[in-house]
Amino acid sequence: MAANWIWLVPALPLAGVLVNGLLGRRIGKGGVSVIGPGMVGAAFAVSLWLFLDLAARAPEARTLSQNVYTWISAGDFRASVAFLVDPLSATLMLVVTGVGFLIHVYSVGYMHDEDRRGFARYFTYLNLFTFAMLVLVMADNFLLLFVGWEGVGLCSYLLIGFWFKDRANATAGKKAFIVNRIGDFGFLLGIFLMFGAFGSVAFADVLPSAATVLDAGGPLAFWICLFLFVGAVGKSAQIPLYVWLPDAMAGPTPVSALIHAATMVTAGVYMVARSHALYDMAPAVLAIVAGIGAATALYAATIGLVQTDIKKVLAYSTISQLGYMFLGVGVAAYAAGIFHLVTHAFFKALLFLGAGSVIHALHGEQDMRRMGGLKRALPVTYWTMLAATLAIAGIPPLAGFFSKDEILWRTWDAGHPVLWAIGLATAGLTALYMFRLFFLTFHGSFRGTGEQRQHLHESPPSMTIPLTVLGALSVVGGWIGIPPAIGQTLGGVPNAIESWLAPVFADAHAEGAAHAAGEAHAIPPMEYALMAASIAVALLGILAARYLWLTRPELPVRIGLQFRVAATVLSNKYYVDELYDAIVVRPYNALSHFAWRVIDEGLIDGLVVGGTGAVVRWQSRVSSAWQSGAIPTYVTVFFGGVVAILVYYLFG
Amino acid sequence: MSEVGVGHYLTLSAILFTIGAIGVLTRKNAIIVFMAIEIMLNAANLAFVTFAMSIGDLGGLVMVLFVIAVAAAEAAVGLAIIVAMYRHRETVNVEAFTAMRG
Amino acid sequence: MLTEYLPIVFLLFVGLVVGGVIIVLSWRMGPRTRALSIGDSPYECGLVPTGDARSRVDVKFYILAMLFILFDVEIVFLFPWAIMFDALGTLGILVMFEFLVILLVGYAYVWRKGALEWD
Amino acid sequence: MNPEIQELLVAYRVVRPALFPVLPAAVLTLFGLLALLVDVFELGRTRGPAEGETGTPIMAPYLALIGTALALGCVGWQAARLETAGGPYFSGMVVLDGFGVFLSGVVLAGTLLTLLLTIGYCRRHDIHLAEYYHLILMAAAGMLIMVLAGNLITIFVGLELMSVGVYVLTGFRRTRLRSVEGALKYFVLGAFSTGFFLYGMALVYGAAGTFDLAGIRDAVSVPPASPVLLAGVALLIVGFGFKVALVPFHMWSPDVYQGAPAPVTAFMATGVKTAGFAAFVRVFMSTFDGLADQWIPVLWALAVLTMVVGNVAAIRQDDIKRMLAYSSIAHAGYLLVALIAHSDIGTAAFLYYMAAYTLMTMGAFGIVIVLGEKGTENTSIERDYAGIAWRHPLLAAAMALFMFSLTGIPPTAGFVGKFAILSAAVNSGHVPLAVLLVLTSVISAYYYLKVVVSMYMRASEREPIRSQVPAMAAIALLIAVVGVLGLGIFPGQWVEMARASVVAVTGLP
Repeated sequence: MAANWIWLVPALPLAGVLVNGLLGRRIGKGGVSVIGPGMVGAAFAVSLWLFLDLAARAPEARTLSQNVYTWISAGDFRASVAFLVDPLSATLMLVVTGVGFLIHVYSVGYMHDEDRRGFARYFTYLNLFTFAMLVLVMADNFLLLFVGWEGVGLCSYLLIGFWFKDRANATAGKKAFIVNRIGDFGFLLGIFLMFGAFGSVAFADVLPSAATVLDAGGPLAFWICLFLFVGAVGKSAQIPLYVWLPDAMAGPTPVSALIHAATMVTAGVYMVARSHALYDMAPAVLAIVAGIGAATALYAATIGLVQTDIKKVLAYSTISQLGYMFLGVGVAAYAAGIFHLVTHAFFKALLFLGAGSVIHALHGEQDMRRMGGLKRALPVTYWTMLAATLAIAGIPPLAGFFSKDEILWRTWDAGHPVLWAIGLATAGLTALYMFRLFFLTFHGSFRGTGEQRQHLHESPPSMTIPLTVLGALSVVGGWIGIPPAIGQTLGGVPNAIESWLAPVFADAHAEGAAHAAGEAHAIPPMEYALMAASIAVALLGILAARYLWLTRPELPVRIGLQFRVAATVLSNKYYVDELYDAIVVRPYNALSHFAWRVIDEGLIDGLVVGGTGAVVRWQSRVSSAWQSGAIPTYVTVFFGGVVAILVYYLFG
Repeated sequence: MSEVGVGHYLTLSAILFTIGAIGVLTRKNAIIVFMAIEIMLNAANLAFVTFAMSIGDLGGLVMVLFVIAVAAAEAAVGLAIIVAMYRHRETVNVEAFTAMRG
Repeated sequence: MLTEYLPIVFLLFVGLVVGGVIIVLSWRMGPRTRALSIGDSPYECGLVPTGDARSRVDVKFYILAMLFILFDVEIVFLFPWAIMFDALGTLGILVMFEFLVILLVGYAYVWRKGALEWD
Repeated sequence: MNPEIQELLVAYRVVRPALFPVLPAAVLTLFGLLALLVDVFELGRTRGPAEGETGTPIMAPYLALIGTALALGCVGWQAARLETAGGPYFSGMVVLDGFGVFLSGVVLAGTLLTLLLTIGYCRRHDIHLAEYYHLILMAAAGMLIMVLAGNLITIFVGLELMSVGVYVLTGFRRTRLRSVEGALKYFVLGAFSTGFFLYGMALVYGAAGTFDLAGIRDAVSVPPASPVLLAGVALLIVGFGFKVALVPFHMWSPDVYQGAPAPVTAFMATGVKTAGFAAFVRVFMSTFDGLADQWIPVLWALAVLTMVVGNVAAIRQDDIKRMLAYSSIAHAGYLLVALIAHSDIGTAAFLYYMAAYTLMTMGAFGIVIVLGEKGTENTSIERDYAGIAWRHPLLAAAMALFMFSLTGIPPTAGFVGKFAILSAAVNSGHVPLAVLLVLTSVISAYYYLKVVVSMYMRASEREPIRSQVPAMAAIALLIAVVGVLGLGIFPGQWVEMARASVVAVTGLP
């Protein structure tokens, strides 16, 4: 029976943790490079087996579960270490172990300069992360999910600060951890409220009875869902708790790929999708989810446009794409959100790994202003990055197109034209900033030092093979979710992922369920129109990027400089450009800079994160001012306490 | 009112206790502070005895024996600590000892 | 019957409050007198001490005095037993024996540490 | 047979069953006295290097260890025989119930770990006095008496036995100003609080007519409560509040924790707190059960203050002992929430948390102790803990684990404990308190993390700490690590045990 072997999936990476952690220095870098990726690979194999086992069953029977042991049992309260494998978690397991395996392999090449100890430590953390992430997606109750949730946060923190000689890294790690604690605070409260309402935290008890226990739109449903969403906002870096993610780029690049792009940050999306039965009872919260998702998507994209650090661009891009996913689940298109999660895992991991390859070739250079023309030196990186960039830009038939378009269409279909418009604008921006990155890095002329030019080299096979595999996935990965609008014209290609996930989301909106099941359904012509619009916008973005950063590379630079009006009027040729600058580019750049410098760094970072810290520190000073060290003060405070209590009792 | 009753003893006890507590609050000399604490303990003893006699229960008297013994032990320890303090700072002013604060 | 004692509780309370308030006020509002003020002098009432207050008495005296208090006070437990000696019987003897053994350990400690030697 | 001997035998038969509940305390006392005697007669002591210099006590530490281990064994025996245990013992002065036995185990575990850590510490810092071990054992005996007390007199005697011992231990390094200053502060405030505590007892005695906890419960169960009784309850809250360091009766604890020798600090943070809370919970959960409406609001306010002040003030600290002092204040606030829940679930959560808290605090202090060097304890988080992870990877990893557990991150004991308290609070309808608990835990992440950040992510700018971990300290740390993880990952049977243990408290005779 497959169900008896579920525990193997998390246990294998855990075994990796133990071996690498305890014996890492003894078995050497060779041993660690086998154990670290090998355990994750084995977990992938088991996951695949479980997936096939599920797929062989009837759709209603696609649930496996295994109770390992009862973790906490206190009175009515029970929480088990129990795993649940259903279509949703199986999908996530494949992503976590599959993409995780590739990134582990890549890391062997990327981290080869580390000494024995650092190498073992790195893989210990990476294995531990994989274990925690698997616990998160396989948990059969909210509390165990929370355990994984905290675990991945912890590993993220450890890995961000991996190169801890650098003080900035340590601060970044701490920031990530503390911002996440704020989110966790919400999550935990949500779990408590849920326990109060349902008397259980197991998915099997809570989710099916959500409709009977909670009033649709009632306050209880509202607060439970809102608190859970606060947790998701923290973990998935949405407004206003996204500030930690750009800073988290201080960690090694494969870590950014695995944790801060492909898996951990999507945990919030998974959690909302997993508890969709609750969210369906709280339409107001769903609206908030969609609104925050759309706002984050647009906002982060605008910031991404003016970043010069290659990883920072990708970080803001990740925030933006996560916004898309929340937009998807926010309009109750859960399957679409998960679909985008999957494709995003492919192409964003690839983008990060590609960026890592570039950084590796340039010996740590991350500033795109000192790159350029790397196409020839790094052919594999170039072509795979091209695939990923096209995929994220939403060019058919690559992966990103299908998932993004599905979200946009479902947003429109659910009656949110404004959110749709924001999503569309973001799609254009995405193409723009991603191709900016692409052109600045690979095209044009090399702008680095002569020494760097000498040492340019393609990465070793351990790095290029994962790139290639992910490149292939970025191309074909979207085909698992071909919408009926296209599928029917192609001769009845089904929307595989929606029907696969249908049993999980079956009790979502009836209309959605019918949609998901892929039943013959009149395709509104509007869908084609919207699809065309998003392709057009993406192409426009690419062309604009090409014009701005390839054809006229001096232009964006000059935009930032003080402009001499007289000189520009002289040239007719520049006249159009000027107009364009004045009307579009300059205000836009100003806005982007405003968003980045003022809102991001000043308001959110300074005021929310720093301000909270300042208030707490001030409080701390006040509290310890009483602690004067002198006994009379202590006696007086003590006495004040006595008097206060007596006053309460005798006069209260 | 000519008879001295329970109320009188308790009043005396309360007054003693207050004197002791205020002594702790106002005095700076560690030894006097300590003496004030002893006054508080003895005020409690007086209350124990009074209640014991008015209730007709021996428990209060037993308690007093324990309090006396404990107070003696505390006195020994307390004086030793004060002497040790004096060796460091040549003073027994309780305000003089603020090496640790915050 | 307890309400009869209510005034006492209030007395206790009012005494604590009035005293406390005055102290807090004077502590907060009054001038700061640091260490080594008049509050440290042997006679705070203003009597000028004659001679050196620190004329040393041998510390052994204090040790002996403290030891005397300790062992002396333990006698309080012997009095009730002595009064009820007959009624408590053998069990009483046993318990009191155990009590004395512990005291004896203390005594042995004091003796071996040399606290009883005057030189 | 000689009639006298026969009489003795009869007396023995009377005494023997009564001894059963106090057996662990008796064993501790016996070994404590033995340790003192053996040393004072210069048995089992090395000769000093020169004439007139003292040598090192050899036997005293082992006698103390053996005594504690035996006492722990006795507690195990008590636990096994709990169901058949009769009573009342000593006319109800002592009660033997699951609650008491569980906490006896916690206290003794803390004592054992303290001793294991102390031995290396004393060697390193040249403390060659057997009195140290004697005092720890006597204080532990006092704690056990408090934990099993069924009478206010017993509580008082246990409390004082414990306190007097700890006053001396605090000032044990008498050549160091801070140690003595800590002792003075602890002593003055402790004696002051004893005054209030005693007066409170007197008032309760006057209102109820007895010191017996069960008797008081019967006497006060008839409303309305008289002002005399309420004033007594108020003063008892003050007395207990001082011992467990609740705000605003906490002012002594940062200074005392910082000044005391590190193992003594650990002992105070765990043993004293456990014993204080044991009596606190027993008195308020059982004796003043009927007055719950009267004391819950006061404790509620104290819990809020304690959690906020403890956590907030900890942020500024650089001295790790002081930081842990504030942290232990904060934890007292969490434990108080369990008491406020005023339910069986709450009491079970309290028991579980007490065990978890003892292990993780002991562990954290254990690391502090082994990182000390001769002459200095190395307690600056910024300076001394920077870059520890390089030189002492295992110690740093263990410390990180304890810090995470204190923060309440799964899967550690601290998380399960906090979770149990939270669910008890929510169950009893104290949602605002639960929210505050979570919120202040978020704040606490900041300062616990500061230690981890310093260890792992700062370069050391001082001479590397040369510290060998003594074998016994290593054992203690291993116990703490295994305990923290074990209680976190497999809490099942412990939670079960805690639940089983509370039945007797609320249904006190």
